[in-house]
Amino acid sequence: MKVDNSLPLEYSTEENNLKILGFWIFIGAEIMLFATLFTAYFTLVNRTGNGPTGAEIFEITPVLIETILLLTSSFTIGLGIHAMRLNKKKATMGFFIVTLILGLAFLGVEIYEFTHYVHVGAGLQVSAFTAALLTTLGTHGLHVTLGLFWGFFILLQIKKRGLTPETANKSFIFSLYWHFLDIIWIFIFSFIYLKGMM
Amino acid sequence: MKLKMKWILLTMVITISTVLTGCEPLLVLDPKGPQAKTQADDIMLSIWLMLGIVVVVLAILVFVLLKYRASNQPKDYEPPHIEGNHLVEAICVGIPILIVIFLSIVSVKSNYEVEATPAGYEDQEPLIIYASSSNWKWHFSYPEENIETVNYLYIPEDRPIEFKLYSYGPITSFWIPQLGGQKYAMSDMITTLHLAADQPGEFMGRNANFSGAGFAENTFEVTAMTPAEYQEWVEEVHETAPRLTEEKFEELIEPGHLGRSTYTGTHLEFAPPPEHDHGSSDTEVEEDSHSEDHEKHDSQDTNEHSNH
Amino acid sequence: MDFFDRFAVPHPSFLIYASMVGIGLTMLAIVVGITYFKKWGYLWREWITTVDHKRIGIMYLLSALLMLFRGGVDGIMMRYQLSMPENTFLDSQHYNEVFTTHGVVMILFMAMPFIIFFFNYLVPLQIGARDVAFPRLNALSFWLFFMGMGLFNISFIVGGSPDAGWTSYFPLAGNEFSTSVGTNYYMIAIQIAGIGTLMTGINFITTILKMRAPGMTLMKMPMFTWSAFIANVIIVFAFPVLTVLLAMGTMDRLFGTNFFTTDNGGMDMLWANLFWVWGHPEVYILILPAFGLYSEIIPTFARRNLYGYTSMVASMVIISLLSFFVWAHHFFTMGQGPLANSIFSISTMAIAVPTGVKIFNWLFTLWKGKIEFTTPMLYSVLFIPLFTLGGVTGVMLAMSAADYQYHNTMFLVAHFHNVIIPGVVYAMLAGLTFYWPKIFGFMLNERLGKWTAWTLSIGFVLAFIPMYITGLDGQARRMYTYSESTGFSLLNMVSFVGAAIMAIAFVLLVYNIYYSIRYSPRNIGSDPWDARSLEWATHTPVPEYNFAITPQVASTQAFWDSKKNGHELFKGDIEKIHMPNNSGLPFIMSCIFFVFGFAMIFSIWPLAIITLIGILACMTYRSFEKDHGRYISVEEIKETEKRLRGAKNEGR
Amino acid sequence: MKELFPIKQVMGFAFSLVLTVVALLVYFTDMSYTVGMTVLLVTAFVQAGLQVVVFMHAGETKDKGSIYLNIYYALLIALVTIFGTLLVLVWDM
Repeated sequence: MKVDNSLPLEYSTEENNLKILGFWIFIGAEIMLFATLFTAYFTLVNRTGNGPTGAEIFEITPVLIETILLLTSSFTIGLGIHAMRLNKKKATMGFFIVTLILGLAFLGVEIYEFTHYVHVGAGLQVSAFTAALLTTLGTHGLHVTLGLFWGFFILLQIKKRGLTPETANKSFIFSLYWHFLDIIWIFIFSFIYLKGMM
Repeated sequence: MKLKMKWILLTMVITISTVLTGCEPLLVLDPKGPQAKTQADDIMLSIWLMLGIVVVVLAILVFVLLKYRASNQPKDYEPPHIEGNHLVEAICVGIPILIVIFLSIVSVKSNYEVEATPAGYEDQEPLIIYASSSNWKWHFSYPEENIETVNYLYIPEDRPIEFKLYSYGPITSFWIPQLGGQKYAMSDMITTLHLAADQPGEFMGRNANFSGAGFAENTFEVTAMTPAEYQEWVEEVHETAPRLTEEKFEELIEPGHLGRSTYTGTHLEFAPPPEHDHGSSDTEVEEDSHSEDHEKHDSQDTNEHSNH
Repeated sequence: MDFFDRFAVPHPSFLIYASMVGIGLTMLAIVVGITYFKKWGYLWREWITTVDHKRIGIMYLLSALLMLFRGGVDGIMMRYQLSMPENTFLDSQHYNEVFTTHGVVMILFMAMPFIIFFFNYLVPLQIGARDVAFPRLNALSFWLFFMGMGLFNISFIVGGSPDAGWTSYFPLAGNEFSTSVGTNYYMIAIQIAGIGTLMTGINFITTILKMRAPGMTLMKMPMFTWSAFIANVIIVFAFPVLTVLLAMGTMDRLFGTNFFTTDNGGMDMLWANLFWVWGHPEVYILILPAFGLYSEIIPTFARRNLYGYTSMVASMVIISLLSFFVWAHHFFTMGQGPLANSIFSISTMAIAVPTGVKIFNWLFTLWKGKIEFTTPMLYSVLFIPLFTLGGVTGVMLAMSAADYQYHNTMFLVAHFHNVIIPGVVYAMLAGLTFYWPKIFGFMLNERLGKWTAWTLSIGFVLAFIPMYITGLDGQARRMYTYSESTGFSLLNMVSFVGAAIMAIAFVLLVYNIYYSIRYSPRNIGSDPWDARSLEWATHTPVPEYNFAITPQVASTQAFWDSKKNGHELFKGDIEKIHMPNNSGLPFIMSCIFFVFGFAMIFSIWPLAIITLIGILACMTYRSFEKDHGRYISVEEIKETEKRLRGAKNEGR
Repeated sequence: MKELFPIKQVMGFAFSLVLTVVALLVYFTDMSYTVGMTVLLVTAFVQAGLQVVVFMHAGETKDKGSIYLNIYYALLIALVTIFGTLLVLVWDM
């Protein structure tokens, strides 16, 4: 395999370049996936049936905590990639660990939020609005969960195999994924929560 | 071999055109009301225009095929390399654009026509009829006359009619080809269809949207009559028809097929149509009662289904 | 409902029992046959675990042909049922199942794998690449598609087929009105196949963007590769919509949510809307590669370059955008106002312009050519007028006010068959005939091929043109029966005769394959049609690594240049070639997906959870797996080249 | 230690926090629907762009044309789908 040493590790082979571009295209598909969920949400937002409306169930505190957690984790994974490019294995792993912990905390708050919704009578089966809301949030949450596993496995691989073209490539792609989840959260935060509470 | 095929194709074209223009006119192209007339005119216009395009394409194709087939060319002929020509391509884009612009104008104009009170009847008060479908029947409620019919429709000629469509169950589509195009009837909202008949007659009406096992027979008969005859019918119904009770209506909307029947009173009084906005809070109370109502029907429907 | 009751077919009939026996016996015969000839190992090593784009392509082709016959039988059953008024061949429920499966099978499990077969086989060869960008993902795509297809096809013997139409409009497809598991099959099987297709899209976009031979700029790509690129772009942006939509439908059916139900705020129109947000681009996913194939075949047999290359590319790019702007024309009658209808009416008609440009470009490609009527060319020549007819009726349907009369009628059925059959099916058959010698090393019989094309066309005209007329006469689609008094019977009989003739055409195709396997000469060389693009520049059969030396490209028709203008394609020396290793993981993972899908359909939750964990375990295994592929040594390449060149010289 | 915190990314993070605070004004102050939506649209899209450019390094290779085109295309179709659906199902019903 040809390794081009003038480039950062994650771009150093042809295969790595392919993977990064392929992942960007996957992100394009993910944009459409979430756009469809948003479409469903915006269409159904006022169709609350006998259930509560968004303004009745949304709480600003957990949402704000989630936003800060995810924003910070997006920052730390960015630092992780920066450290990786400086070839600092320990620092890279450190930032990865911080990111995963922040992600886990985010997930914890989200689970609290979901139980809260069910508690106040906004469960999945209550109305079209709650179905669309919980499915949109749930899809994002599911992505975060998968991301946590994925990030954890990459962490193990960096620890075991060091910063090689493969692990660097995986880490970079993981960082793209994680930043993308943050972007989606920004839209959820703005157009589901803030718009709903406006 | 090739010639034979051409003859077969030619005979086919002739057969088709005779059927198209033949003895019995096709329902859609035999309009009995202003809306259907607009649509039939649009259809005929587009058929001629499109036929023109097909003929042009066919002519060019036959010409190049005959002229440039290998057996008509010298053995050593080497076809030239031609990248394209801006003028030719501009024409190939320009003419279709002009056709599309023309058809767009026609289309938009007709859109607004078929969505408004039929042309020529704007000054008249429309007759409002609620047409609701249930598996696999049509219920017609005349709130003005306080009459309800099942699977048949009497309408006065020369009067605009505003159909309010909704469904107890799957999406259906209310269609009387000779009076005008169709529109969906759905369970959670009302759609409006403007029609009018400008002559008396009997017309076929049906549900055009697939709605399950009994879909094929989901038809109704439409009779347009003079206002006097219509008035007579209304009076006759009031004298002879039984009153539509809630129990009777529950029975009627159970899945299955029924013949024609007539009642005084409409189901609109005890089973209000879905004329509300799901979101706004001021209608929430009304909505609640309605949803419960719905649930009752639904559970019955489900039972009925599983019994089958 | 009792647990085991769900597995029983709810509306059994003699036909269904007969097919159960037939399927059982066929499966048994296949298993016994493979065991008898001791081919299990061969099958596993060479096919099931393969990551070679050519072999994966062939497996797509086999699936597509299989499904063509399944869907075709459904179609002819429908035509027979309607050939006479009050016919009792099928009852209403069975008819509903038949047209539902006909639609799903033909679009998703016949046309889609057929075009993906062409993507797989041709794109890497046309751009001079060794394989696709992600060979193993490609294998996973295929196996997921295959398992989705398998899952959908067992529906009619286990639990009952879906019966709500291929569009599955809610609330008809909801639990309230579709009580059997049929629609669960629809939701889950298409979901699994759809994930596979989405990954195909990502794979091919990356391949085309990054793996082109040196010198092949975007505007020097062969037209089929361009069409494949655009179609895959549409796949990547349209299929996520389907993923979400099917997930919501599944939740409504299995978890009691209220997206599309009739109460608690559910909105049936949202299903119709999102279905067509995916469904309309899907149509262009099918038709664009077909256009690409015609753009390869017509220049080859007109012995001329493709006229208006730039405008061909531009029109496809415009179509790829516009295809996402028109979906609402599938439900002009849903009650939205004249404003929305007008917008979608105009955008729909606008698509006719780029499509028209393509038709004219093909016509001008014939101009000043030296036209040879081979079988692929015959299909292309028949395609132009027939497809034009389908296209112009499309413009008619786009006029929304008039559409109130066409909607849900046989006119619409006639229209979309009129674009899909001459557009897609002819292209697939033309492409198959055209590329058959490249793939299998011998030609299909030309005389039989032409007979097939003519028979198919006559059958097509007889089967579908009458529907335009009955549609205008008020025959709604999806009616399982009608009465004598409607007057539909004569034309429906004509339709049935046409369908029967089409069936004969497909029998001829099969006979042609059989005949050619037995009698066709094998010494045809690697370029039997005197063609123009890179896929013909390598040997037949194509070696595993496609090209021993990566070709150098300088124009849109590199191979033609090398033959006629002395362009040197293969410069430099042979070097060792890096190839990916075979892997059983895609197959195993897809098998688990199959079981997962089955568990979901029948709501067997413990099994669903176990299989889900299995899928995640496969992904984890993949993440940790170290696989750097392997090298083919220079000696091995030289030996292969010598062997293949020998075969070629013999033929010349 | 300092080299682990590049100024560009730190500034990016600070800026995204500022944008979040601005978006929060919609909740904490009394704005009209139009103003509120404008604020949300601007902050959300600026912040998304920030992530793509600063953190995801979208423009650092020769593939940047493909990557940006991919995102613009996805964005265009996403917006068409959302607003087209709203037009058909909500606004023009």
